[in-house]
Amino acid sequence: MLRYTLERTLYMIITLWVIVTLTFFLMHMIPGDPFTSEKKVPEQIRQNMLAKYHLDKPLIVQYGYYLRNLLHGDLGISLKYLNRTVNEIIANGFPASFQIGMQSIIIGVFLGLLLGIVAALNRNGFWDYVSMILAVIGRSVPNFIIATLLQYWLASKWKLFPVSGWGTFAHTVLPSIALSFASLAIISRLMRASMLDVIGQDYIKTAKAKGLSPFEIVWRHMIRNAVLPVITVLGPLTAGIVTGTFVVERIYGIPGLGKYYVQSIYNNDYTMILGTTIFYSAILVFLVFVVDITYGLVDPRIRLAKGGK
Amino acid sequence: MEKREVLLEVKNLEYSFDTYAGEVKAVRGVSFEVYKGETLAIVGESGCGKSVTMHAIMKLNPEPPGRLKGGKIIFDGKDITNYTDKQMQAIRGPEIGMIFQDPMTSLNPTMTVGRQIAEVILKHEDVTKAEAMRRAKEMLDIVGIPNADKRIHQYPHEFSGGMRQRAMIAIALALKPKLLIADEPTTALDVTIQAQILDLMKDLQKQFGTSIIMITHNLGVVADIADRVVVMYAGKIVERGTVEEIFYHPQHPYTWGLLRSVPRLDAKKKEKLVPIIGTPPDLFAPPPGCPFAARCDYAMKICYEAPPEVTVESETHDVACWLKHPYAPKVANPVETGVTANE
Amino acid sequence: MVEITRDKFERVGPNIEESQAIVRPSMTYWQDAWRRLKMNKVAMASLAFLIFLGIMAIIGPYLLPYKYSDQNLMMTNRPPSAEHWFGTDYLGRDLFVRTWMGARISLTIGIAAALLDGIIGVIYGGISGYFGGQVDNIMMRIVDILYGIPYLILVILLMLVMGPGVVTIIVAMVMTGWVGMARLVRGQVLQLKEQEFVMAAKTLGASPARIILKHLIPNTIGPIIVSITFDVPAAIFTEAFLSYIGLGVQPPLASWGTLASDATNVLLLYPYQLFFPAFFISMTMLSFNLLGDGLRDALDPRLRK
Amino acid sequence: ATTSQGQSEQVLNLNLGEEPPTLDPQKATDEVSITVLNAVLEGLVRYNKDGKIEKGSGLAKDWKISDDGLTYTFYLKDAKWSDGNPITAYDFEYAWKRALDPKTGSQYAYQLYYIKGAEEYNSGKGSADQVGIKALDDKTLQVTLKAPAPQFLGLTSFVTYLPLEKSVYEKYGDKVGSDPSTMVFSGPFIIKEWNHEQNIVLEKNPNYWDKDNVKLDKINFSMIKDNNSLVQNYDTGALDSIFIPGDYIDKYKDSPEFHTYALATVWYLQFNNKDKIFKNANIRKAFTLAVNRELFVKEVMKNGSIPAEAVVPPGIPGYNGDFRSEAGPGYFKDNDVAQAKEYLQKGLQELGLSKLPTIKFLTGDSDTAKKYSVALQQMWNQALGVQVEIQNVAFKVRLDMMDRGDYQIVLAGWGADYNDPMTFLDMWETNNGNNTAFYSNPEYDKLIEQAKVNGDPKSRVEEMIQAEKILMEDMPIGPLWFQARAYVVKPYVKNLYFPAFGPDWEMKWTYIEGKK
Amino acid sequence: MSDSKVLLEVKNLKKYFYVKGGVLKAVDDVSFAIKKGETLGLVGESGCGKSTTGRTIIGLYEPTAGEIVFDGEKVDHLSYEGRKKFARRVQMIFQDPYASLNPRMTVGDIIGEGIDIHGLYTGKERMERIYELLEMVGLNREHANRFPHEFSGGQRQRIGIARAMAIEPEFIIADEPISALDVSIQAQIVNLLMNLQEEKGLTYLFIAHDLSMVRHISDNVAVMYLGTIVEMTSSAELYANPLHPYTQALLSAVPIPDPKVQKKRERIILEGDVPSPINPPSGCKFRTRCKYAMDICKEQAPPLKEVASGHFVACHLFNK
Ligand SMILES: Nc1ncnc2c1ncn2[C@@H]1O[C@H](COP(=O)(O)OP(=O)(O)OP(=O)(O)O)[C@@H](O)[C@H]1O
Ligand SMILES: Nc1ncnc2c1ncn2[C@@H]1O[C@H](COP(=O)(O)OP(=O)(O)OP(=O)(O)O)[C@@H](O)[C@H]1O
Ligand SMILES: [Mg+2]
Ligand SMILES: [Mg+2]
Ligand code: NI
Repeated sequence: MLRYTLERTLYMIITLWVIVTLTFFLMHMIPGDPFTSEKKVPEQIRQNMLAKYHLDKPLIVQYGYYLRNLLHGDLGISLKYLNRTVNEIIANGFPASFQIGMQSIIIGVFLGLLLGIVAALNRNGFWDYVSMILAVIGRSVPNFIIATLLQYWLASKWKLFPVSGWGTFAHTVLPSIALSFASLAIISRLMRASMLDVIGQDYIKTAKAKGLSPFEIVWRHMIRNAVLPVITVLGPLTAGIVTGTFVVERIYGIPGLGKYYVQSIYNNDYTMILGTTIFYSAILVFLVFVVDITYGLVDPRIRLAKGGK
Repeated sequence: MEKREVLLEVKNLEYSFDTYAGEVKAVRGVSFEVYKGETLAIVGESGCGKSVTMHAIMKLNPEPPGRLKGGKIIFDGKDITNYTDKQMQAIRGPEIGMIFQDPMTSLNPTMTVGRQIAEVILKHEDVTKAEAMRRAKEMLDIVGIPNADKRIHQYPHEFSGGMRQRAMIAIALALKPKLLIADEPTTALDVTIQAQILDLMKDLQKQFGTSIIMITHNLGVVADIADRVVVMYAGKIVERGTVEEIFYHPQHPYTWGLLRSVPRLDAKKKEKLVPIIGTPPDLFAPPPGCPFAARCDYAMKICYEAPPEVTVESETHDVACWLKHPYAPKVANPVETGVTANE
Repeated sequence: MVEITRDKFERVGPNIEESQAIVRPSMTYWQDAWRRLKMNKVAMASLAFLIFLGIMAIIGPYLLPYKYSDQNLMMTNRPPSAEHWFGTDYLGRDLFVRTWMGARISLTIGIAAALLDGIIGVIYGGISGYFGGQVDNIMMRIVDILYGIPYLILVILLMLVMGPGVVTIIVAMVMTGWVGMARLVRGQVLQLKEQEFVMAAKTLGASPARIILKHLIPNTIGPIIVSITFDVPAAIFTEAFLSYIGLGVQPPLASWGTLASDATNVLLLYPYQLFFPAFFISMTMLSFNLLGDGLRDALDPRLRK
Repeated sequence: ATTSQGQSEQVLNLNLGEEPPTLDPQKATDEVSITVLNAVLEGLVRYNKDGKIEKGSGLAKDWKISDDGLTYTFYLKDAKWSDGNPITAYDFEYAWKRALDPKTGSQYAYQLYYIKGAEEYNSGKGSADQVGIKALDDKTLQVTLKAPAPQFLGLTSFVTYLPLEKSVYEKYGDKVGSDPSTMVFSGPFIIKEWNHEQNIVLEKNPNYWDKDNVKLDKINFSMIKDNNSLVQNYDTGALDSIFIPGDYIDKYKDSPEFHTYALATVWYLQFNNKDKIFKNANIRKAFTLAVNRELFVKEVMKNGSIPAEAVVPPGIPGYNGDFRSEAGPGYFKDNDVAQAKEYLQKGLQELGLSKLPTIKFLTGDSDTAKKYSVALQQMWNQALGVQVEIQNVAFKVRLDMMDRGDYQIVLAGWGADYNDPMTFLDMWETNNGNNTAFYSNPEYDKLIEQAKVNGDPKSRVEEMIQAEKILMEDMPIGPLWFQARAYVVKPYVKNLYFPAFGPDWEMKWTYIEGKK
Repeated sequence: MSDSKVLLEVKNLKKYFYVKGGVLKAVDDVSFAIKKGETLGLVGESGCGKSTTGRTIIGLYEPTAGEIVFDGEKVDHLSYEGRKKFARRVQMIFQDPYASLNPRMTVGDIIGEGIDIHGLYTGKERMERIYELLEMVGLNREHANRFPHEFSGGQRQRIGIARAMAIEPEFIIADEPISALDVSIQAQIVNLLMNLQEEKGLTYLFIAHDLSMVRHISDNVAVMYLGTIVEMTSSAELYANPLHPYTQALLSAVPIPDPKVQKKRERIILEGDVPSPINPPSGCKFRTRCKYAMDICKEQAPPLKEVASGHFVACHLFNK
């Protein structure tokens, strides 16, 4: 187990390093620098600013500086939010993104599994189509539309929730729902497919031959086996969501991380670009790792294979 | 042979599947009975409807596309033909246990073996969890798995194939059902393991007095374990009788063919195998006459036109073949029976 | 009832022909799949709707006497009427014409991106899966890394190199879109290459190229097609997102994505402007998804009967 | 909400739109930061309700300007920082020199280049001591300019000129302005809370010298970016005033809460004067004249912007009043299609072309930029029959393309840095960094240089009028409109001012009355 | 026949798989020879390395060690070209009649694939050849345009045989070609294989776990246990006089289709299962299930020794 963890960690670090390196050089290919603005400043001032943030050095030297700081866990100073460090900004934005993300994942997983199970059990029946249509609508309406509509009806019209903002639980409800649609759709479709797979398995026949009721069969024998493929997608899905989504955060005015993934690139906020990239990738590889471990917990066959006898 | 108590009676069972191309008549009028404490073997080529028949008894066929078209199933005096799924739940397990062909896939990979055994006990008997686990352990002991107290906490993948099949038997017999249906329980296993499992089944039958329906392709297995044999072909029974009758006085050309196409390990010399030519008919469009006619060396015109009637050979032995008709030419049994081959 | 006479008991022997005959009608894989697809009403309805969309994308823009770019600043933001069936937008452009123009662009983008994803993904995944081992390991790490690099940087750089436009958007979509397909094909190939028919081809002396092309890929075609049908709506969706952040098609061209994102800006005022693009995006995605589901069932060999 | 006495709570809710990048006055460059800083810091002067400067309106109770217009001496009030310490001239000297210190990396340091020795120090060629800023004592600050600059007085209210307490600078260094705890306040309000990306809460500053005139107890700034959110927040009463997002003007334009005001900003077509087609003045004129500004501002913009046929917006002071009225309303006729066609013919002849190739029109990627560009595209197409291709690109990409001259026409705007026509004119000098039209006319350059050093207000304005006229004859840029902004404000909000440049709002005198 | 020349010789063949948890010695030092026109049966329990042996010989796996000599030429580690040439002489028939035919190809194309790869015939000739092959295995020409899923198991296995025969090999490795089939069909296939052998003088390596069929078709039989051969001799000798305790147990476990005989038989029941090939027992690998196990069995692996003329056995009991 330890060996396995170490090996995985090494892989993760190498992957992250390559991502950082490529991103570093790619982002410098985008025209402009953090300080270009509509109104030109005298060349000398630009030089002063570039020098202050070490942007006047050759790229390779900047890259060296960056890696050195990175090794010390320092992601540098944002070049747009001039006196805030990237670490601070991420630490500040992540909790909101995380809360919304987790809530939406919980909704998505819960409802998604439910819909998937119901659909599979009623294959080609009424509930199958209901769940499919719900799921597909959830996935097919772009989330800027979903989020806006939810806001309009539930907040503006019926005044059930605040229109936007942050602070109380009520503020988190609409964004969580808006975000959950996509995961709900994916999970319910996957769950349906894998339930159908499991339904055909011999051990379900065995369970039936034991005289178990349909409910007992579903609950004890199908769900656990069917949930495996769902777990695999949960890693990337969660990573994508807890690190925030730009659209929903923007519409609901949530102080999350999402906007930085988009804006830092428009602003040529180099440190921020790299910071968010590293953060996102790290969460992603970490979650994939967690998912692998969870997978083992759910599926004993894998647990043993990896532990080594 | 003295009259024994009938445990299961299947009368004229007809079962079909509705597929795109039309109706697949998987079982076309099958009747047999199982006596208390005996072992009935059902043999026949793949696809001839053995499993469908058994699944129809247990109501395990997917419906739709499956559909019971006719016939009666009487188990232990009760007519269970039209039992609902709910009613069947009380039959499955405590009354009839079932073992499937592939022990690798018949156990739930994510549940410990112990729990899978205990589950059936918990479902049907009012016992505590701990008691059920204790009984599960006991069952593993009975089916001859060493270290049962450790093994009940393991998962199926930690068991070898033979052990899994033992675990399956433990599940099927946990409630000491009156009938055990074994659908090719040893086909997926090695001969050495097969021998272990067959011995085990014989042992347990003695111990519990369970009746067994044994489905198999392997005539050796039939010879080893069966009291009576039913030979099926294309959804119908072509011959049935005691094991001696079938092996030493087979009457149907299909049974002859089966017996002639297996080599015998104990034969002194290599005999020439006589295969049955061709393949069984597609049950999607079964021929109007005897389904075996097209592959039968002795086929007569009538065989292609009308289904043969059942001829009773003895109290225990009957056969469905036109050769038994008084008009038919007499044909000698071409099978050298085992005893003679051995000499 | 057949009459039983003595002469019927003449021995005629077996009928080899009949005992070998195959009674079921011969059907190729595709015929069978098509047959099963036809039985799936939902999938067929979806297909019909998609065909309708395709036709409308071609003729729709000519049904009203306006060009998609024609402005009428005196007629802005009008609700649907006999003159303008779907109403007009903030520049007085006819939304009916623009919606079908948008269908053209969105469907082009969706289908082209999905096909390209398919081609690249199949080749990449096929190679990675077939050769396995280190090759596979490295190729899959490359995929991970591609995933990690911020998508927007790639898009912006691409726009820079290629200039904004439909082609650029398609390329931008394909840039990371093929990864899913590659993973899928790789997984399938990893499974398939252990199958005995692949071994049989190897023992016949078949080259890797032959094995990949004749044996592996044809056997993944089902999942590939299904995945492509799911990729089309995904691409339309991504285009909508790119439109939302301002990287969509260049005005005055319209895609459903730009129409929807323009309309969300005035949602509270002119909700009907959002209705049409959102409706068509959703219906298209729904149709493609339902069709994909139907195809998956139809193409799944395990479900064959 | 109301207090128990039935009086309205003095709370104002406004939307900043985004997080201020920094509240370090010497580093802030953007409108959001400037708006917040203007509310919490006081400069030597503060524009009053009607946009005028008067003695005592800021921290300087009086000042003297030497006859040559080069030396300014400011006398400070007895005012206090929010921490209770007195505000001294040394704080100003420190802050201004800090802006010029190359190590600070202040982007707007050039706003202090009017001061003698400032540019040299900032570019590392001089030293801090040679800069013409000197605190004579606690309350007296003397500034020496390198040339007369009538706008200088106004500039002292500009963000880069706003000081914090010297000890705060010394304590927090680069962290100044990252958090309320790293700041002290001298303005009407103090920052109570700053929740990044979420909101900023201001409260009345009890140590403010003019606190009696400040009525508001609290200002909540939210940071909503989404248009629909914004509108709904206003409708539900969560915000007291918003700038109307372009598309929603129809929703409010008949409401009594609807207002517009002019910004000191001009929008124009900028032609690439080095381009092989747009080097031709007649072509440039054709494109300029072919636009129907009247229709455009009325039907596309709808926010009260006015058609521009000149460069300097109205409201910018001239010699004796408004520069615009002194120079005349415009230099050409709006929507003069016939004339435009003539110009086009002439231009084509001069270029030896029979027909214009497809023209590339560069704009930003915002929704409004797209909307405007499409409308213009259509007008050109209809009036001149030319094919125009729009290129919407990301902000920095557009700037880069403009710098490199990789464009033909670009839609651009320019807002005043200070209250003087010069802010709109000197950018078109030959080597000005902002002259990305690559326009060059020695005559124009000469007039601008003269005006810059001209101590005589009257002839100075004349020189500038002359320059604007030349500009409009050459037409390197084609003016389109003078920007206005539309907003809605709840009727219970009183005395909320919307300055033409600088901060979004002036809130010092605002109060709430009659809110239920 | 017995004096004909050796066609295939396998010397000290090893094939190890490097898997999670250690080295899996699937084939561990196996040697045997097959003379031209003869059949060697290879039997053993599931997982003992029979398929791996066959696949290594034909080049699907690289051998870890050892030599494979075919008709006097070394054929392990062949180049791609060499393998292609080798493929013309050696073919394989697979166990699973469902998995071994590409479901997307017509039967004609499946059979014709070898012809295409080696460019033997084209156009009309190719089709003629395919029809000929179909008829040879007892199918008819109409079947050429059908797809594998339309056939029954036995028919498919015949298609597999036709595919192998298409390039006229001299040597065929049959990897459990009948275990997935019905008894009645098994005999069809075995008879077909034997007829082909007679007609074309083929040589077989016949892998199976059905001892009665192996005996029926083989001249010699090798019994494998956990990657090694424990006994090898002519098939008559093996069944008449099995020496290795494992062989004895294996033979006694096969049920005989004769109720009187079978019900009287004394069976040697082997306890337990085959140990894991990753951590096989030391010394003699069979000792954990052997009732005659001695101390020496734990320490030393018994070599395969000739104890009587042409009868090889690897057991310490015969190692005096
Ligand atoms: N779910 C189903 N749908 C359609 N046809 C089915 C279904 N299940 C079984 N059949 C058909 O019923 C017939 C009998 O099948 P059955 O499984 O009973 O055969 P079997 O005798 O058990 O064969 P085997 O020895 O292969 O297990 C076959 O032709 C099969 O194709
Ligand atoms: N590609 C492989 N990678 C790892 N292990 C393998 C591989 N192929 C076979 N093995 C292992 O090698 C051992 C021998 O396998 P092999 O398939 O040769 O057995 P077999 O005798 O043919 O068994 P069966 O009768 O089940 O076909 C088994 O333990 C198997 O798990
Ligand atoms: Mg069966
Ligand atoms: Mg094998
Ligand atoms: Ni260090």
